Amino acid sequence: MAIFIDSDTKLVVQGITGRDGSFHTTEMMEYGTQVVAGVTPGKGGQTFEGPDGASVPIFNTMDEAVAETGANTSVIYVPPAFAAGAIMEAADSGVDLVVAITEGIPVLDMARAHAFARDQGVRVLGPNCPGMISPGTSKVGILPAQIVEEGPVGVVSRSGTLTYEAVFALTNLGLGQTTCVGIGGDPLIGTNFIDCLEAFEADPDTEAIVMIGEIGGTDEQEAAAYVEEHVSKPVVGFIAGQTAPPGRQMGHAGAIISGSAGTAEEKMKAFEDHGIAVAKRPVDIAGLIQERLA
Amino acid sequence: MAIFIDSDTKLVVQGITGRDGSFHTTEMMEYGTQVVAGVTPGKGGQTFEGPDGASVPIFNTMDEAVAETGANTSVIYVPPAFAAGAIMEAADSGVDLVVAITEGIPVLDMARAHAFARDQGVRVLGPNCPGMISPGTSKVGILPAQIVEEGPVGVVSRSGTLTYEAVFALTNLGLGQTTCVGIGGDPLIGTNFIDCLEAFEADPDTEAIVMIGEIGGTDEQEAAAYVEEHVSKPVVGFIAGQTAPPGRQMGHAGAIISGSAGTAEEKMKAFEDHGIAVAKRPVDIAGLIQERLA
Amino acid sequence: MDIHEYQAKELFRGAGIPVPPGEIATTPDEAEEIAGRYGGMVVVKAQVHTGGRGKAGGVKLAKDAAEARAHAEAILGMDIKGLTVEKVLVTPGEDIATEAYVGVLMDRKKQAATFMVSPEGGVDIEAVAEENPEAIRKLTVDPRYGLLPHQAYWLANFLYEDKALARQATKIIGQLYEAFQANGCSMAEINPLITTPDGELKAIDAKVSIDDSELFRLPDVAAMRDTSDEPAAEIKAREAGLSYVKLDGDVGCCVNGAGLAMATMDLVKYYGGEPANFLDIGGSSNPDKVVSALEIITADPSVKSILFNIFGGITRCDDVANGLVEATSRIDIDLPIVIRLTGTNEEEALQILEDNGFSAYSSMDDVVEKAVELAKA
Amino acid sequence: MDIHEYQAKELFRGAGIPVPPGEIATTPDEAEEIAGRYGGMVVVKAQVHTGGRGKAGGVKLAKDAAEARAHAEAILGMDIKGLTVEKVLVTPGEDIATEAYVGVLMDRKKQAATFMVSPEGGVDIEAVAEENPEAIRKLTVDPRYGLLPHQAYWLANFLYEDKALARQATKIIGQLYEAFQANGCSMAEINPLITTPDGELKAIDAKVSIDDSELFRLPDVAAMRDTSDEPAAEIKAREAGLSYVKLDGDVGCCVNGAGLAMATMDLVKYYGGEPANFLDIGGSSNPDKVVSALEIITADPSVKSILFNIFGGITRCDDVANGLVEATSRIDIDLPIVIRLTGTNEEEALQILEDNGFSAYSSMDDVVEKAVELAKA
Repeated sequence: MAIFIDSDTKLVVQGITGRDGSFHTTEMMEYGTQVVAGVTPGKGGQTFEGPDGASVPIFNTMDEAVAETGANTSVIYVPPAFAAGAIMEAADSGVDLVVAITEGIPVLDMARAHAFARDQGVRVLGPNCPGMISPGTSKVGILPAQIVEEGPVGVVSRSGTLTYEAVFALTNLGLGQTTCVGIGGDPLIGTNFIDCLEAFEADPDTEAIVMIGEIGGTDEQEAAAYVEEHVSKPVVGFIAGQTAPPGRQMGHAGAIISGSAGTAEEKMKAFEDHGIAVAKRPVDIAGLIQERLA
Repeated sequence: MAIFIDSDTKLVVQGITGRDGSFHTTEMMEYGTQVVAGVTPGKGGQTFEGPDGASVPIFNTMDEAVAETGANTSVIYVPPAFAAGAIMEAADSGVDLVVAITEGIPVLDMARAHAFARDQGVRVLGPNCPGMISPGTSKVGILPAQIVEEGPVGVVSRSGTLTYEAVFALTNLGLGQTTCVGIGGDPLIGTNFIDCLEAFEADPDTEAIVMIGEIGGTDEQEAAAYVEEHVSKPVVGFIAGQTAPPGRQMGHAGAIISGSAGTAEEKMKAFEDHGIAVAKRPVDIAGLIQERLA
Repeated sequence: MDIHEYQAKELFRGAGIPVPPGEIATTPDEAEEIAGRYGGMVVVKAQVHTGGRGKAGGVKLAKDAAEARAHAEAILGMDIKGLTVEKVLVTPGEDIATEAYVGVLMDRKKQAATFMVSPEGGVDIEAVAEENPEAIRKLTVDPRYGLLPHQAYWLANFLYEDKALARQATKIIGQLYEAFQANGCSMAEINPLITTPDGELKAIDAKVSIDDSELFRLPDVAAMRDTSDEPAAEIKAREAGLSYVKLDGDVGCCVNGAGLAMATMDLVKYYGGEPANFLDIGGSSNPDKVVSALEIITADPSVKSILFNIFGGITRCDDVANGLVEATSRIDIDLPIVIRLTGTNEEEALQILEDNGFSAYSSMDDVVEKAVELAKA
Repeated sequence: MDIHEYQAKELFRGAGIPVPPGEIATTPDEAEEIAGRYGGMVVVKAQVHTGGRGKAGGVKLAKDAAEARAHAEAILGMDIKGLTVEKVLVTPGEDIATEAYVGVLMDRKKQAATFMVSPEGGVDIEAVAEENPEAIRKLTVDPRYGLLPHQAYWLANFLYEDKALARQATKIIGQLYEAFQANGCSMAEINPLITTPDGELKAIDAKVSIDDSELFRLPDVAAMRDTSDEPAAEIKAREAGLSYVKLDGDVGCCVNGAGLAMATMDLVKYYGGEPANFLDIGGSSNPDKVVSALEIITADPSVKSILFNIFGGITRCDDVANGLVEATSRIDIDLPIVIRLTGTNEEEALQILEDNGFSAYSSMDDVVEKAVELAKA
């Protein structure tokens, strides 16, 4: 078992003919993800040549792609100017889940796109996220497949490479993962910590959860309160950005301390107050999980 | 019992200081409607002097009016340019029901206002409607009170004076009404025949239903199909506009035969096909009801 | 309010839609002059508020200015479905590779603007809808979001397989939606939207209806009203705040309320007569309105009897009766008038009418029967 | 991107918000000339990207042109929170009856623009929110509908009891929302919005932040970027596509990924060191980026050691190692560099680094500890 994606995931790649889209489509297909269709307006009728002679039909619209292939998930590698439109097209097409990798989508566009997806009852992951991977079954996005392993730990994180660090440490200790989810570093994201915690709590195969946050916003604080009330499984947390100065954006558009709000201290305190073990260093995450699964 | 309004209705009048608003507020108060507040931006703090020394506080905003008085219904006598805005303000304020009397609201404004009200879960009656009356308890709108009588007949109609005609005939035969609802003559209306039929069916005091339609659109046809499937009480129907030429708007913005669609013949046939007794003349409505209640 | 093709094209141009040039002529001379300036083939098109102009001979291709003049001569003054052609549009002839249909109208059931597009353009879309519904793609626009880019493309993609054409059509569909919104339309259509042999899209015919309720805030659009082919009575009625539609019968009807007015017409028919008009005087008892109503009805030479049907609700019947008396004292009417007044203050009203020599009834059926009888007398 | 007060005022004027006139001076002469033209009292205001200008002495009232000159002389070149004042805004003094606060920002939790208004203007709104929260009214704007008229009025009505003032404020709030949307803002505020003794509303201070992701489609707004008070290193980093923030420590950090970069800085602190910077080189192994990163880090005189922390995922470690070798061959660096490379093709990468004389680590903790130790040496 896993959350959000698994062996039933039938994926459409929006922007499949672009540089990133084509590269990661091959990677996903190599991992075993069922990539059933690609969409690039104006390239309908062509095919994408994947690894091992596999080929993927390309459609002009999501509507056609879903009608022809029964796809249930979409991943978006579309340039920022068109990405919010692509998310809305996906949300309108009948898929249940839209994973938006694109970085740099205008926030005002995303406010509309998130509202639209909510109205359609469609889950959006991201944008500006690395996607997710359910080891052994499916990978949607850009997370490196070679560092993951099947196992009992659910991982949810706002950052990319820091997640790799944590996952790699888990794998090295023999602690595999049910699903690793990168929720993204943008100010407005479609799936937050609480959504993932709820799903991991409901997933019978997940035995412990790693939650990796960073400065900016209050998602981690709310997630901590949620954990205390609704999550029975052990949760280990980490917050990046203790040394970040206020008012400066640290790479991610959402990683910024506004006034005195959104500091790492505040978030770590919230974790501790609500019974979440806080790792001081990334390397400690795996150890704390190991203790709790012993 | 009655539908939509009764002795628990606590009404705010939007546009209470206008010519129509003030006149009909007095009429409604005289009938016994609990008019608890008025709203006119910029006139907050004043009072409206009603009949018999009763006075009604005026507020600048619906938000204040509802907060201060616990109003649950609003009626709108606001000029067309501002009426859609007033409907949205009402829908946003916590009332459950908004009765929009104003005629001539731009249809594009109403498309947005209806969507907004739906999003807030608020019922809109109208616009361009005479409102409704539950004899003996409450009147909201401009229906003349002196022609109604308490009794077992529910009346729903797209037109004003034609409804008076039918109601008057009912009253003259000793057939009183639970509620008389004028759903309005605009192309886009918030409450349609089916909504009213559903409510009358659920209302234990309503024993028979009069449904008065006119040319234009397909509401009557859909209502007829609904009656056959969901309404156990006898329904008598009437359609105005058998002699109306196609393509010409007959007074009401919504009363227009487009191409060959929306004719009186089509609607009368739908009534007959679905077991609704069709009155040939307005005066026959009361007789047909009497037969069915005998 | 319907506007003419050339006006609709102006609105479309304003939204950026590619529309060929065109000018209006009211005389054959003007048509010849315009055609001469364009050079080559032109189309001369009657500007009247009705469909079916082509079938009626109101649209003609001319190979040169002389022929354009001849066509204009034939078309100007022509009667199309009861409307006299006062103006023709002269526009260059276009090479047509394909014709499509693109339209948007307010859908009552969906409560939102709805697009219909079809690769079968240049023909009646209702006929296509009936005979070949799969040749039509429909899309309802959520008013909360407006037309989204992928929706416009989805429609365009149904019209054109070619990538470049689909891209142009996407843009045009977006512009049509903009024009629809900005001008308070209840309907806006391009029929046909053509492709030229060198792959350009052009809107060569345009049809637009405006929601009357929008006109107060759109003075430029309101100024497009052309009353030249509208019956004088309807213009007068609109100016007096009345709602009037001329019909073919001889019983003049004056009623308060649109539903009751239609029911009254129907009852005239039921009793073997034919209504001469629809006329809703509204809720007011203002004598000026009653005067205007009587003037309009009596100006119709086919009217043989006049029937008033008033249900006084909020309006007091005695007020209406006084209005009626005052109105009839202001104008001379030698047609029989029968009146039904009921509702609030009915008694007083009937007394006023009798005192002034009017037949007054309290039943709608009685008054209609009487009016029909008088019209036949 | 933050823009200056005078630029924010330009955007506000474009949306119709009443903003008093004002001109920019970069010399005392200019300030005197502008003040002379306005006549009477003027305000001389430092234009820097930070709050608290008033407290720092960067905003001064002048009774005449001579005093304006003197103030400009004092303010130009002044250091406010580490930023040098290069420009002052000279604007006529206003008679102030009341001061209010009106602001709108993107609310992360509500995922929508959210207004805050308060009749307590001219002060820090965060302080008001803490000390007197009932003096603030908030409203979230549904992006599907935009700001509705009744919502703008509801906010305005909280600020002013007077009908005429509330009406003006309703309009200004609508215009502020328009400016917010049209210019891709993440924050826009008027603080204070004043009333004059004769009942006029004016925005006498303005603050706007632009969402960086909007700049590609808003060239006019993008052109407002003022790098004059921005550290050269940050300008260079942005141009090279790097994300760089200068800090106070001595361990230069170069990391792929923002989260990992922050975690690396935190680990430097954990091991007793102080990070000199945040630097995210992104997912690319392009040697040009590595060169730029090294140039930026080595240009900081306080840096004592350089730490690379790369987690190769999609990026192959051997590519990065080659990039690093190439980069260091292009520029001379006499600081110690320690490198951690792990993930895809780690073995090959470590070999490349060793062959070129670099210390290579596979654990993040080891490399950070070493970098701290080297910085202290």
